[in-house]
Amino acid sequence: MTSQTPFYTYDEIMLCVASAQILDREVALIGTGLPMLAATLAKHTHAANAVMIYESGLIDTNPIEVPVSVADPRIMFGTTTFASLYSTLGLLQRGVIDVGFLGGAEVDQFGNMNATAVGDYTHPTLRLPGSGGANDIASLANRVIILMKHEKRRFPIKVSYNTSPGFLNGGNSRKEAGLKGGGPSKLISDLAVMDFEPGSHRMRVRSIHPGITREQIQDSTGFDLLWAEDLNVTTAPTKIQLEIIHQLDPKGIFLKNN
Amino acid sequence: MTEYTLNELMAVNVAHQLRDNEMGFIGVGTGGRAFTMAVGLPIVAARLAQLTHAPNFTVQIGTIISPDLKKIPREFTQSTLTSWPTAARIRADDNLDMFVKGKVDVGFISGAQIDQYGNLNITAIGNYIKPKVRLVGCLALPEHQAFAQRTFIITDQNSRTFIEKVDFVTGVGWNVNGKTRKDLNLPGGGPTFVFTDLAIFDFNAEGHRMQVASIHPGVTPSEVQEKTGFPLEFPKNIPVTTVPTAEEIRLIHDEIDPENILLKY
Amino acid sequence: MLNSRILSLEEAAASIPDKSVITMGGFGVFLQPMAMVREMIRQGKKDISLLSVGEAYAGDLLIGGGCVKRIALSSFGFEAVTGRARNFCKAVEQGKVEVEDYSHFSMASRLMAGAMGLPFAAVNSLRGSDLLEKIVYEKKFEKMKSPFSGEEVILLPSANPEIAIIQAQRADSEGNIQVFGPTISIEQQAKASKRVIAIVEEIVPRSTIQSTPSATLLPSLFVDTLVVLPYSAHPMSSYGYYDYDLEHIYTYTNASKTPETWKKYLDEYVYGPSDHFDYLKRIGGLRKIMKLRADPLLGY
Amino acid sequence: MQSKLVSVQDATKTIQSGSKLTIGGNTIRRHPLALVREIIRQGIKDLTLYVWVAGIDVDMLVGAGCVRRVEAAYVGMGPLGLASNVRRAIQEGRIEYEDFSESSMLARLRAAGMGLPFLPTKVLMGTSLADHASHAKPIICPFTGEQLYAVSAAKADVAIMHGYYGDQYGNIQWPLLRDSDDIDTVIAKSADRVIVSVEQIINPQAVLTNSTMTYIPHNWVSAVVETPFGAHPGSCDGIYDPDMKHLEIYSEAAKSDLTFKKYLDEYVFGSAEEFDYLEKAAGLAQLLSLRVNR
Repeated sequence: MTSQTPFYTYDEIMLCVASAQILDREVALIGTGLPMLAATLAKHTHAANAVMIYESGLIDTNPIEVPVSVADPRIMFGTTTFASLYSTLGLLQRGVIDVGFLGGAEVDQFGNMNATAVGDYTHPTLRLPGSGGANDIASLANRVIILMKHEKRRFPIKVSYNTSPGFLNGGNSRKEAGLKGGGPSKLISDLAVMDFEPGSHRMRVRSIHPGITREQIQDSTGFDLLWAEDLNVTTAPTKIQLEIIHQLDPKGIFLKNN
Repeated sequence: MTEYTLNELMAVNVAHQLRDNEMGFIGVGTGGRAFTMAVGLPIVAARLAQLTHAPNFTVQIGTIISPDLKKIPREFTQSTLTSWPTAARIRADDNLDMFVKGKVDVGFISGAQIDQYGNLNITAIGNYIKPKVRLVGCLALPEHQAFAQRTFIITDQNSRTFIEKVDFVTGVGWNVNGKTRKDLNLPGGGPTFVFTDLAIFDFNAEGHRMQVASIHPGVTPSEVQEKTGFPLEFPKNIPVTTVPTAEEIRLIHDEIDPENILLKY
Repeated sequence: MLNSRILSLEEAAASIPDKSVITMGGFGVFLQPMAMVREMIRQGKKDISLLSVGEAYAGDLLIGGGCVKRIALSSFGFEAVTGRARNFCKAVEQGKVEVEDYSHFSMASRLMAGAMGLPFAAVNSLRGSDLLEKIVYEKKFEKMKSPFSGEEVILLPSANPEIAIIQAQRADSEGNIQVFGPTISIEQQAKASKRVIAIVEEIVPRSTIQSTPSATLLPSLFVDTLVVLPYSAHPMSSYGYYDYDLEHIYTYTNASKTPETWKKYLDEYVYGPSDHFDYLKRIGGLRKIMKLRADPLLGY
Repeated sequence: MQSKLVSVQDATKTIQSGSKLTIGGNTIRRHPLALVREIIRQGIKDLTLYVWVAGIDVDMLVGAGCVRRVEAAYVGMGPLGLASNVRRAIQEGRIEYEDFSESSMLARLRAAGMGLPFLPTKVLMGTSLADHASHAKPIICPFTGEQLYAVSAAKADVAIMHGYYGDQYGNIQWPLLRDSDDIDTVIAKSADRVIVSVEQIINPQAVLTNSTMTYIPHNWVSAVVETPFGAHPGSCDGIYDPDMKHLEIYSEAAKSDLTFKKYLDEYVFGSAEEFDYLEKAAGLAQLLSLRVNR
């Protein structure tokens, strides 16, 4: 008997892949946006014992509804420790954060991200929110997971403002700059899952979401992508994952195209 | 001579009658003079007894058991009663069960009418069905007088309240229509004392009729009889009510009611 | 009791001079001093410098009210709600305000150093990023090798704002401030600042504070002015008291799309109301306030 | 569990004229006054009320002409003194009234809750209450031979009460700090149907892990209604104090039929729903000032 493939959107596959990046018993620092839903999903599925941390000062969160902000009271209920921003982000510098999540407006071929301004810094064409904890996570987390909508303008060859350092100019440059954390390990988009090739640290496609072509991915990217030799198809969301997502976000705050 | 108020005189004399290890039940009362007589004065008496001869006297106010009497609420409102530090708050139905079982030693009560046998009326003046003045009802006055080991009646005295026969027996004293408490199978000890602004009364051993126990300093026997609607029995040598000692007044002023909340009216 | 005193919202706002360097409490949709910001706009404050961590909504409103000249910040965004904080973004894009960017941790470290009375903070963030490269208005950092281990660290100047405006849940009348939920940067902001204005939902008896001392974030010795005003963080949340008002936040963010709609917003919700309760009436009154009340078990 | 959350209107619609009703709360505390006001608006008449220590709830229903008969241990306004509408109605012979003491009325409600026709009591012996009460009869204990009174079960068709918090299924919870001068659990058990208004509907998932605070379980309840400040102008223990300002207005109005009719026209009939009443009777600033400091 074959079970029917459940219907899902590309946002949902992105979310499920992101969720799978948090392993049980890991310590994860969760940024705002989609990662909040991914983390909550992980908590409700494979990573019940993972410790989720939010920069507003929340340690070990266990929400029953999805938050819209890293200081949403929805994540305060069920949290084991209330702390300060200084102390939660201080955990990064202490080296205890296994995985951090980032999103942004732009990401370049070496995984540097821009969340500050597009164009000239003092008179930008588009001003963005600014670093927040992004620079701290990018600099100091052991592993960084990036979530991005895959569009050409969001994937330039070089970001116009480097808010969150990835592998800087590639090669050894991240290490030479004295950055402590491991840098970006995965980039999950709505088209594919990418990593950064050891050595050159250029962005490399590892798996393609079901139904997406190589051409679509390259066309949506502003630089030449590397392709893994063992390139495969991304695992589709399970029925249980989708059910939980819809329970957590019944109003579609994150998954607006549902 | 120690200076004292009439309220203080009454409170001190109530206190003298409280015994160690007893439990006294005080209602939650209303406002003004009624509050002083039903709530304030009994609290002062109980606390004074605790500070002098009866350290283990237990106070229950409504469903609140053993509140911290060092922290008297400035006003007795809903929220101050709710947040008053106390050992226990029991359910109202549990509270009545304990009443009926006879666990209340001293009940502090009052009434709109009182007769020579200590029957009290707080229900209706005149004809019951179409009364001249309808009052509040019964509350737990019947329970007080049926089940408490002793009841202390505290009230102001005049010939309208002290009458030959009450219009409606809300709480039973010693005798109703010729039937004694025993005839009526009432387990409690009945009214023991009546404390008024003029005198203190108890009930004689034979007929259980109200008699003068002592008269407050400066009050004459004829004044007491004038303000009573039935003939009173006076002892041969009428005792004068015991006046407060300097220490008792100090305790009331400094320890028990420093902000004059309990005996204000 | 040191300098604590209870003032009205109007009096407290009047004590903030033009050109002040201020920092405001709150983060995301939580505990931002919104009523105070509305009053500051009504009083026409000018040339305020903001030293900000995450008080995006309060900051965006103050900028939209034309009170701000300069912003040192780590993030001004509306997260999953609507993304960009439009008044802030437009002001920067149009060059109407001066801006200086930090990361959260580096800004919180500057305040922490300020709170501890130290001249600088040392951090390991920022390296390799444009946060160290694109600097316009102030000297932001120095690199230094540790005299002990030889390891290189980034040094940042400590921050000591003139006034901290703190939103909290409750206090006693002496100004012992209790916060429920994460403490975000309130403690560092208050202790680093020269003067602290705190706005709370209610005054509770001192005995209540004494029975829950671990919730006291700021002892009264740090609090100069206390304002008591229910629902004063609206449309933001006050954990344990009320939820954020998503409906009004959308009204706000939609209004901030054009100068015309924004002017209307200010007229209706900032300049129009005769007082805070009139404001609450305009955002939906009793019905809305009852809807926003926190579930006593969930706290929101 | 099935949701029992309905509107005030739908909840009260189920109460027939001529019903026997019992009401929770005490004097001016935690009576379901939002439900009472809606009963008045809907013109429900001829009610028989079985109540314990009642107050403004009964006074308002009597003043609005909804009541034929009252059996009670007390009807009064606490610190504000007498319940004037009830007093006038009794003195003018407009309602039937039967007095009980606190424990004998409790016994009557308990008997109803236990499915018994009566319970024995010692309390009425010798009182005038016993002479006038059609629901109290002398009996002899078949075991000891002692004299007792039997009081009949006060079995109501509907109980209405105001709870603190409740979920949509009708699990009604206490707050952390409460007073306890009521017999709401007894009242809930005594009637065929139970309608509970609550200050606030709370999250059922959180109730599951806070179950010791549930004092009326969902299976006793037929309808639950959210009425913020639903006990106004009375109080709700630990959540808000009585609104003395409005209670004075009420007490003044209750002093004559004419002024009370004006009161009802203004505040009850003049308010299409409870939020309108609250705006008119108090307003947001006054209501928020009544909240009890936690």
